[in-house]
Amino acid sequence: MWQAIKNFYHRMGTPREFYRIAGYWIPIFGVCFAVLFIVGAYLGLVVAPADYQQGDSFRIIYVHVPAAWMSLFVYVVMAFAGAIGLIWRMKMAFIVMITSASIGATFTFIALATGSLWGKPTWGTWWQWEARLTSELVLLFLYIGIMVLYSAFTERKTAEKAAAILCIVGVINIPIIHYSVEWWNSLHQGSTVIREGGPAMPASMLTPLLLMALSFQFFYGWLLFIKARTQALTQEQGSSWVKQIIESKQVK
Amino acid sequence: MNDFNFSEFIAMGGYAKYVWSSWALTIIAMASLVVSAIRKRKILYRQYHQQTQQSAARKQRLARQQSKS
Amino acid sequence: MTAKQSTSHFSSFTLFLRRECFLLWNNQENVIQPLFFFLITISLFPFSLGSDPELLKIIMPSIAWVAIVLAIMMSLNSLFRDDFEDGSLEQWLIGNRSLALIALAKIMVYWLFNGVFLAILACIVCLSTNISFEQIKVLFASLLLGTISLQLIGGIGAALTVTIQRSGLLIAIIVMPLFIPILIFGAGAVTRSIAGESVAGALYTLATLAVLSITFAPFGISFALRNTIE
Amino acid sequence: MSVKNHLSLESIRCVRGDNTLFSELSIDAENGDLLRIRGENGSGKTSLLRIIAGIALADAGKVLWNKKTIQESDSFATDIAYLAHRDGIKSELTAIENLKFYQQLYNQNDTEKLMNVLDALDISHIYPLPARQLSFGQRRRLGFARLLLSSTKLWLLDEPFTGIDVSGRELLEQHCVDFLNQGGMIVMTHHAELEHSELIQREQSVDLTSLNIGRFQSEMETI
Repeated sequence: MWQAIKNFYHRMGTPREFYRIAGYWIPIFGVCFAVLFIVGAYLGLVVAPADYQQGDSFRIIYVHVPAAWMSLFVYVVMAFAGAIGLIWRMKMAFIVMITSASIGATFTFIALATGSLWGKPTWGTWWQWEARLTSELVLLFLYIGIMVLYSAFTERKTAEKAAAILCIVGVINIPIIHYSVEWWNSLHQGSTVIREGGPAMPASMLTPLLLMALSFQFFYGWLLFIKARTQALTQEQGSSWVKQIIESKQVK
Repeated sequence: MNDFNFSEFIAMGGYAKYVWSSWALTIIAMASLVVSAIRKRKILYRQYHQQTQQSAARKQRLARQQSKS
Repeated sequence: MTAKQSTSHFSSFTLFLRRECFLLWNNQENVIQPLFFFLITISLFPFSLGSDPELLKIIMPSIAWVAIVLAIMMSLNSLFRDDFEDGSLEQWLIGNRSLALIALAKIMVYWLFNGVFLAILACIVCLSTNISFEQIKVLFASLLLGTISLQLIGGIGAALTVTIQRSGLLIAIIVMPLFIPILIFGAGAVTRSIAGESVAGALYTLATLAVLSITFAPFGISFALRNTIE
Repeated sequence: MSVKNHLSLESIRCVRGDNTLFSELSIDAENGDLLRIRGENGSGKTSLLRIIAGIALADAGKVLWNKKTIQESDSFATDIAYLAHRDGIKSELTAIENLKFYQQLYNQNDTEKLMNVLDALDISHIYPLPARQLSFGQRRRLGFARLLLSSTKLWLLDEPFTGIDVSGRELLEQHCVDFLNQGGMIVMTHHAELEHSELIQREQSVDLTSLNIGRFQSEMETI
């Protein structure tokens, strides 16, 4: 069993193998994302009962919470990919890390924007220095830091290593940041805990949330494989398998 | 879904602005990611195509020079 | 590490400490610039907030904290820059002598000249708002502890960007999210002391952050240096 | 210097950006060898030196020092000295302080040896001056003095003679030859021929430009 994982792991490491395996999974992820998104959206927007307190405005949760969850998930995936890249010097790991940076940053932006859009009806202000939203803002700065650092280097290989190191330092700091923001929040306005998608939600409200979260996961997988394949091709332009693939694609 | 009526659905209990704008924003952001990914692919193919043409042209020029000299 | 090697590690640590003090003593603009930057930023606020002593009494210490974070962010650029430019950083990379110890020595000296002086200056400036001596003590303690982690975590940012020209702003962007917990607990300790509540919690957390950065940041710095100097 | 030292490079490959500078480079060197690396600018001479010094990491292949890779062998760090374009001289410190610092780094500290090294390179008149006021040639000799001070077995010299006057070159070359004859090893990147090449035991040279594989032909498959 361990041997199977190891050689799968090594096979995924080489760009050519990754290209082939990714090619197999892209349509599958794409279809799963589309189906789950449509079903989740339908259930969330139409079927789920309105919240007794917030009325229909709570339906923003079906976009806000999955995006916030994905922004953290993508950052952790980047940190792991960076660590693998640094330790085993695996090109594909760095490619996965760098290509998911823009996806993660977009998810953070979505979480922030929908958070403030949701804040207007419930708290009356566009921006509320609430613990979760503030940590989301800091996470956005972490993403920006990585992307700016990566683009500052001329030599791609050093840029990847520097970005990986910053990503690992960042992921170690995320719990510290979260804890300090919670403490800071309780310091200034006491706890204005708003009931968000906690377990107290009835099933009819919770299932769309899980479906949407899953659909965002598939979206991330789908888009990551597409972008990583393109990046792999651009980086491996010298080798023959890239010529072969591009020629065969152009004929199509 | 018997009592579904369209206009009420759009009104979203008075919060139409917020709900629809946040959903629209999410979809637009995700779509922009997909578009940029596909655009990058196109650039790669076009760039590759140009390079192969250039190197082919250069080879012909060299061949012609050799045949002349 | 064999005994001989460990003594040589420690001796090279003290050697670097002395050398770094000597070097900083020679080109003092690395020390003076952050102090002036701090003075400038902190003296701008009364002009914008008005001179009402009650308001300044409450706000000045927290502004001092922000000004110090900015001053340190600005001073990080020159931390490894001169050693990289004249090639001595490469000489240290060659030996497998522990780069972490060298980085720790360097940053301890920078902290001694930058961090402590900034903290003293901040206390003097905050005296102008005649807050009680008790609060000055809390401010001084939080600044001392805070600047340790600021310098060390900032050192990682400096190490990552040592090969990039004009990387002043770039370092600020990179380290800003990492500085937020330190700023929160530092300024938090000060605001709680002004409000009269107990500051032990915040100061203890600052101390833990300082200890954490002393133990882990130097290895981060040496790993970053080894990987970005190619 | 009876100890036999052995430096070997196994199929080193160096890529910068998308351009493969050189690959499948394998060389062996023994005591007393002078290995000269030639090639035009940008053909990767300095990168190869930095790979041997262990500062940079080769894209493929290994560097072995006495049969152990340089990362594993603990003696490698104290056996080599690297003189780069940037000579590692602090301009605020005086010449003596610079050298004293490096001496203490190699944990020796007899100033007597330091003085006669300066005499040997006839830069003893400059020792009180801060390095800032030294000319380029003087700084190069100061860098060279650092090599002579350290009891190393392998010298990695990056264009050691550029910017040095004729008499200076003569002197430095003589020191290189003495070092080689005492069983040292030198890897040097340098354009012009050496005057004293007849005295050198074994001289190999590698021309990187011939190994330079352009952008599209590299067939290597790396993880």
